[in-house]
Amino acid sequence: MVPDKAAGPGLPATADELKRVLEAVLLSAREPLSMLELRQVFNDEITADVLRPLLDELRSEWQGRPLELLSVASGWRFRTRAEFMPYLERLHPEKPPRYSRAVLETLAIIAYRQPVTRGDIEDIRGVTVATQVIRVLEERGWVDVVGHRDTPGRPALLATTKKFLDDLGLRSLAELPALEQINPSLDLSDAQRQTPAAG
Amino acid sequence: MVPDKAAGPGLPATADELKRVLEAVLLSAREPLSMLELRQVFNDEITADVLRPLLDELRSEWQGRPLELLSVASGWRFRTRAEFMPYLERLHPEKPPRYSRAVLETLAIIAYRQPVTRGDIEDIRGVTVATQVIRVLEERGWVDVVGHRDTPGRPALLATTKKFLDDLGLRSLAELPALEQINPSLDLSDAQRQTPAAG
Amino acid sequence: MSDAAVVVEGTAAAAAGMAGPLARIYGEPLAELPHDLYIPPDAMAVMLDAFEGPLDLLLYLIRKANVNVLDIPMAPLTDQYLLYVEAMRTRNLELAADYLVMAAMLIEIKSRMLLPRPKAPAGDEGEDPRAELVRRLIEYEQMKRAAHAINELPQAERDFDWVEVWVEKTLRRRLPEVSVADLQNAWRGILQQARLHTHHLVQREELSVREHMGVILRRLRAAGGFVDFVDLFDASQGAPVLVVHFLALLELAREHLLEMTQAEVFAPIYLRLVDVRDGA
Repeated sequence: MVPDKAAGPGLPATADELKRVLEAVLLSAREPLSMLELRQVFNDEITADVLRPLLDELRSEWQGRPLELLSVASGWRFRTRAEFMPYLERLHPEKPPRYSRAVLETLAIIAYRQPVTRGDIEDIRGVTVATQVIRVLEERGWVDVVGHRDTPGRPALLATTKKFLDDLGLRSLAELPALEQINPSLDLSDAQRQTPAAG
Repeated sequence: MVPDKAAGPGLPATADELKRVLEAVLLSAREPLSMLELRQVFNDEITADVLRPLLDELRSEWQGRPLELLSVASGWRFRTRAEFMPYLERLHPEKPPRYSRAVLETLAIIAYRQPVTRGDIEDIRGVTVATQVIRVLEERGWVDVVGHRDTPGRPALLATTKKFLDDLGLRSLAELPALEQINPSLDLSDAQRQTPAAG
Repeated sequence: MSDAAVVVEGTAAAAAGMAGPLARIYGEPLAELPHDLYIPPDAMAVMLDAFEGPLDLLLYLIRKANVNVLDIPMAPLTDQYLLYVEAMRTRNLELAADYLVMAAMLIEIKSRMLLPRPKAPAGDEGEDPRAELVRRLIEYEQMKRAAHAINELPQAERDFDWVEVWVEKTLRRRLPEVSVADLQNAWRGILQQARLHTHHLVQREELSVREHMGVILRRLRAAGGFVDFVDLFDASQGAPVLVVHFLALLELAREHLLEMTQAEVFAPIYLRLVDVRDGA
């Protein structure tokens, strides 16, 4: 059989070679890679059932090393471990985004109550939601308009995106922290501890 | 080693910890990191003389792995090894480059009319054939000089190679599709049996 | 809803610089504001900036007083709330409409609390005028905590960086791919240009011969331009190949690309490249 030039290289022969290819591809990818894309790397000739345990092995191999292989909503991707962030930050002159309480509360409402309109958010928070607050979330790519409610004014329905899950290291909304049952008489110290810093 | 977020991390205590920080920083950097920047990661408290051998060790550690640590003009950076490029390309298929019409026509003439001189090719195409065109085909290993015609100037006779057949997935020239005759006067083998095509 | 008296303890009094008195507030109107709900006006401007709105302020007041959300003492809460709103007004702080709307709601609830509650038919307790406020406070607090929890999750760019190792595209030079069809099309292009497509001929046989012409030329060159005729043929290749090979030989001779020489009859036949003859 004459090798087909267009097809590129053949398949790696061993599980270890497969793993090295997965590692190379995941380390250099610009986005998380879905199982579909990972299979594409091998011309769809390796099944997900073969790749999945290899990904788990790869994740174990990186245990205790500076990176960790993460499975998020859009797929698999390597990230740096949190303990190295202080060093990395010294190289980034621009400060990472830290969100105000208004932004965080709006985000939480969209995440847990989606799809919601701006009016819904205002009802829950008891205050007007500034356009800027929603724009911050949209610009980060965490929130987008998924439709319009069929009420007067046809307000936009907001929902969180895949990128929101990816950026928080989550595979699905089900992995969000469970909503706390509010104890009607929590003591003050507890309530204060739970207050995010205003920013 | 969980550095204090606010105060920034202390210095890693051991050479191995230093190396892990270097690794994390280099793996996640978008650009090559200069020695100046690498020192900045440690608040300029580690000298280049300490870091340089650690970088060399790091490079050795990655030998035989999918990435290589390189020292380039602007600093140090990890790079995905070339052998993994074909896999990566499957994720972002790019349009393959194309040969110019001049190259393709020249190749076709050499394939169907070999052995031919550059003059023969020019006669058939009706235009001058740039040296560059033939060089492209020679460099690709698809065409070479098989002799010289015993005419004034002793022009080189060009023919296609075995590599040309391999790369096109042909076992022999006979597998090239039949083609329409061009001109009896240019046909150098009018002694050959010629069968009119059925359709 | 509990009938038991709610004890408001002054746990937060220290923050306000006050001694914390105990105050029995449930069931009897308060003569004066409980100290633990009191915040010095100087601190107020700073504090109001820290509140995300009336619900946040109310929650603060309730939590600070350590009262049960399900059994809010409406009178002191409303009084305290109004005190804040009034303070905001006198300090010319821009008073958000949201705070005023809430003030009206609190006053309404407070006044309804003073009226006898209508009995529900099935023996249930009637709807507590505070029910809607309580529902909103609990939902808001839940979201407030969820926001805090989300903020605690490791976040891209803040707590970690994605890894994207440099890929040097030029490491692998992609060569143009050529297919048989490309060659065919190129040839058609030549034909069209020459306007010479007068007749159509199949040339399979000829191509075989042309391929062998190249093979022979290469053999001759490899051998220094001089080869014994019989060495050129490999009987194991079968008759058809030998015939084509021979035709190629004749074609090369006809095109003066090689010479065949024989010193005498039955002597070995030698093939010689014409371009090597002159020692090129």
